[in-house]
Amino acid sequence: MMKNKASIVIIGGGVIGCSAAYNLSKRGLKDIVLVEKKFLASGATGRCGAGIRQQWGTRQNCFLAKKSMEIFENFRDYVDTKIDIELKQKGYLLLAYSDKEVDQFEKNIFIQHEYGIPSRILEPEESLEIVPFLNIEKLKAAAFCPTDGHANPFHVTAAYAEAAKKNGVTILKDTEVLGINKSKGRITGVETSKGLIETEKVLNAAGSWAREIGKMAGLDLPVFSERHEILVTEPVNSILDPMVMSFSYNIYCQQSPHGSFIMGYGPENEGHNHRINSSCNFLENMSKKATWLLPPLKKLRIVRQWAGSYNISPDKQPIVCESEELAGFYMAIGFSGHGFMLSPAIGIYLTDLILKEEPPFDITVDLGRFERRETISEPSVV
Amino acid sequence: MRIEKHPILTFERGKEIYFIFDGKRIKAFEGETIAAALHADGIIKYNTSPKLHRPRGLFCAVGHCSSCLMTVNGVPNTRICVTRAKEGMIVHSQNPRGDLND
Amino acid sequence: MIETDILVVGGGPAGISAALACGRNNIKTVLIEERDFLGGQLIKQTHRFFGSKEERAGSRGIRIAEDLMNEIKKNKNIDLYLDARALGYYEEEKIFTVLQNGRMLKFSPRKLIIATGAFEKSLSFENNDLPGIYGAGAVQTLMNIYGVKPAERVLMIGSGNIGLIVSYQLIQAGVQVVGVIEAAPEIGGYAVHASKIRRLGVPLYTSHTIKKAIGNEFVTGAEIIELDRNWNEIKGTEKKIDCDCICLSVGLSPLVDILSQSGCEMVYIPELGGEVPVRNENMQTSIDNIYVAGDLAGIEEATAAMLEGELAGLCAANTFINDVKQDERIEKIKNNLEVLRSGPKGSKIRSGLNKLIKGETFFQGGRNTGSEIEAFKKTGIPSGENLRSILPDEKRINETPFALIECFQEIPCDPCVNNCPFGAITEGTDINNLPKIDYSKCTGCGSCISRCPGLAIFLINKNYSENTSTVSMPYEMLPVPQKGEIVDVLDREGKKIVSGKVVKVLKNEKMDKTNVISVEIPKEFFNVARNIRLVK
Amino acid sequence: MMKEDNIIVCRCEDVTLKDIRELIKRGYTNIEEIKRITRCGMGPCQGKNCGQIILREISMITGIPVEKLTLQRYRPPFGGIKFSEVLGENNDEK
Repeated sequence: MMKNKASIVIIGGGVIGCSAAYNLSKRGLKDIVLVEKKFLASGATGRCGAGIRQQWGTRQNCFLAKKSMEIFENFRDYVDTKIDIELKQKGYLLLAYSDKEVDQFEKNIFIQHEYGIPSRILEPEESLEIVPFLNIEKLKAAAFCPTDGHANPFHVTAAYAEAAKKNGVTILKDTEVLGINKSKGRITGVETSKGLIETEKVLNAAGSWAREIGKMAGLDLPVFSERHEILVTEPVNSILDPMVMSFSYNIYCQQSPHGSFIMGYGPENEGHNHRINSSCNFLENMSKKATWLLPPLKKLRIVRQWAGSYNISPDKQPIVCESEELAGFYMAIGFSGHGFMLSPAIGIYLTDLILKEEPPFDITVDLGRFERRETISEPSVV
Repeated sequence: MRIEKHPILTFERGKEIYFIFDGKRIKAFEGETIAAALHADGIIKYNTSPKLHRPRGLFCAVGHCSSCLMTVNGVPNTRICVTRAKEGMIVHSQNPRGDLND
Repeated sequence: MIETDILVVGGGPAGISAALACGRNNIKTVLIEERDFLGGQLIKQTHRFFGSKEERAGSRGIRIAEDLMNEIKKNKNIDLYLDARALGYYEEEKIFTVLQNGRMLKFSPRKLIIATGAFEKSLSFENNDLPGIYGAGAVQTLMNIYGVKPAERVLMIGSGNIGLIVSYQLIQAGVQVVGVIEAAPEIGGYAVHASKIRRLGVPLYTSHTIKKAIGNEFVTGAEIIELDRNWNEIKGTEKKIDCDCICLSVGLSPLVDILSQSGCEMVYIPELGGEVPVRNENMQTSIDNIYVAGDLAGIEEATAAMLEGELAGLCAANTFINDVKQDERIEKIKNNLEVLRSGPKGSKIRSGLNKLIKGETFFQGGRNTGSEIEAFKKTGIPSGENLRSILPDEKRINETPFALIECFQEIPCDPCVNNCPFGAITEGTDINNLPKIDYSKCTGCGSCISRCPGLAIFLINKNYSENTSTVSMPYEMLPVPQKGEIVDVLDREGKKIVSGKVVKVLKNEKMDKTNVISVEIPKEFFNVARNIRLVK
Repeated sequence: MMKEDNIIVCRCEDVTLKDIRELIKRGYTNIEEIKRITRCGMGPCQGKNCGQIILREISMITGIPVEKLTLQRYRPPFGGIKFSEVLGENNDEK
């Protein structure tokens, strides 16, 4: 049965939408409807590299990441689920190739320690204790946080969604949003491919399609979509514990608990569009990068490559707020590739925002920051 | 279990060679796949499956499924149904996944 | 980067035909094949082909493969890459990647013809992953390519043409086939193929399915169960069969990985085997520069694959050449394909193609299966009524030797017509018609026996002596009996009826290993004796 | 009753018929969802063995005809390729 009335319509069945749905329902909000064009985690969530990192360079990100990791660590109790999210905490090893980068890592670690993130600087030789086959040529130093890690994005999303359903949330899959109805400056409903849902509140958690959803409400949201490619190898018995990552060499690579290596890098000159096809160029470049950094991988077979779409904001930091132009229009967009790892904390923050309660934490994630020129400058992103 | 005489076909077998499977010396003819040689020797259980530990053997024989993956000369996850046997090859069944040793 | 006009992926019958069509027209063509030999499934096909003379009916698949391979190798326009596996097509960059000899090759083709064939469907039953459970293709690979017996006692699941043919091949390889299981109430493949294995004593269980494989480390047996009309298991009909191999032959699915990945529009059509690319009558997909041919465009026989391959090749090449002759040839191929698919056994493919090309959800035209006879379809053994319908009159029977064609199912096939030196066999204008013998012209020469792909023709000499007749029959087993040898004579179910003496063994090169054995038996058995077994 | 946990749908990832049926009953009725949760189709065969069986199961439980369901998208590189092979460094066992 189509539900035709809702207290809020959440647009997008990715990890952000599902986390919001779960948190809102947990706090007692009734008649929540989540609409998803395809199926849960079919967009960026299901295509991401699945890493969870706490080693950030801004207080805000350190806080959100630490908070999120705490939730991931206690996910079964927190979300009341039987689903195993396959959390693996074997650390992130961040590689520095210049003195400037080393300086930055040291500054970052200072901030990270304020939040109880157990990161530390390693000499190149020390990093061999963590990854014995790492190529340390040109390496100046590394930063390591042993509690960073990996979780399964499909399982996390499914756990949120199933718990939300148990709390009474209606999840409509294969349902496309066609328009957002307004009257006298207020939202009145959401037109979907399965009919109209009357509501006064909308949460735009549409990921790659956030800008298009904004347009339906007459808003010009400053986000765009960009293809990021990724590949995965055949599984082998575990040899690589941490996520190995370099900002300047532009690569990330991790072995999942299942045994396969997942890796990618930030693209250049991609343009703003919704392309998610794979390229031969990526396959070749990735192979060069990965085997230079981790030489034993040469013998390993790549079994699949795919791409996802980052939703990128001007400062590559999330936009989580209510629109100032249109009351009742909430957004959790522009995660710029970090939505999965931040989803637990963002779900909580959104809940307070939507329930009009005091924000649970003091962060600058509103849309107004760009006009106020208070953009967040996070130094540590791929 | 090699077919010596066939009413329609003639089998032109290559040179007799030997490889090692899990410590056992196996006869093969040049041009034969590892799987065919193991079969001729009566070895039909290849592996134990990674999660449920079920016995597995040959299945598709055309390199499409994952039933026959073995470590061949140190390279894990090699499909022995399409990999030709070579003199002196070292073949190992995998448990649970292959090892990527340097 | 390797530039080429046409890149053909897959060196089976469809791909080879496509490459030849292009190469013959002086178009630069690359043919890539995953194995180190060409021919695809033809390589495993030791039986003779059905179809018409033009498509080389009556020849064994392996011989057709040899000829095609030679032509490919001689054609200077065709660059052949063996041991070359397709990795993917990057549409945006127009790069096709291939793995050969441990290197990734990059091709930049103007047109692609994908002819990757099919893969075998699997089946859900208990312990369906035990060692000893093999796809029919695997069994064929082991025994026909490497000459290795897959097992000693095989239970075949599925009675489509592949299941029946592989059962026959297993017996040729010296393996016992303990039964053929078919879930449907009737045989899936050509009845003549079923008759062949029935004569060899193989039990056929229609309306049965496999419930489980028995064994701890490998297969030691199987439990089968009967199905009712609604395909539900009938409790209490479980039956254990001892075997050391369960061979799955439950159908093929188009191997569409490259097409799916490239972004070709796909559609699921059960009659064609599953997901197939949307295409037009010229084999062109929704991506303009990608053409398809063969099993991946819908599961069919090798003859159709060869025709489709040539069609795809010519249509893709038509963008480089503008020769009216090619248009004529294209029309001719389309017509040949239509004829091939027009019989009762082609109804499935016709229905599938109508859905695919015309978007029709039902199909009209073509003949129905009304002329087939029930018992025969269930058992593979002709009924009394079947046999009466083909026997000449009493007078003719007693005059001179005569041929008897035990062919009761309309399939596209005509070698018997083309191999009768006296023009005694006709089938009218439609290749699907049943052959008819004009007994006033039949001299009993027996030329037709070894050319029938169904091994369904026998020669009867009723009055060989006062008390005996001879029956001459095709024989493709080892060892071949000697003249004068006493053998067991078997009926159409493979049961011994009497002992008989071999009076003639005919074998020559033209017969390509289908020997004709004449055996002397008491007169009463002239219409019963249909096989022999050597006495050990 | 069939022992569904003894029926292997996906050899690559050891997924049983029981696993698949439970997921479909929990509302995961798209083959892409089932792929992501169970890894069916993520193994070396990319769903060649399991795909049609899963479609049939979805169809049986949901009543949606198989023709209306879609199979998962295949992804390159098919059959796998070693990094060294992509790079053209032939240091193979061959």
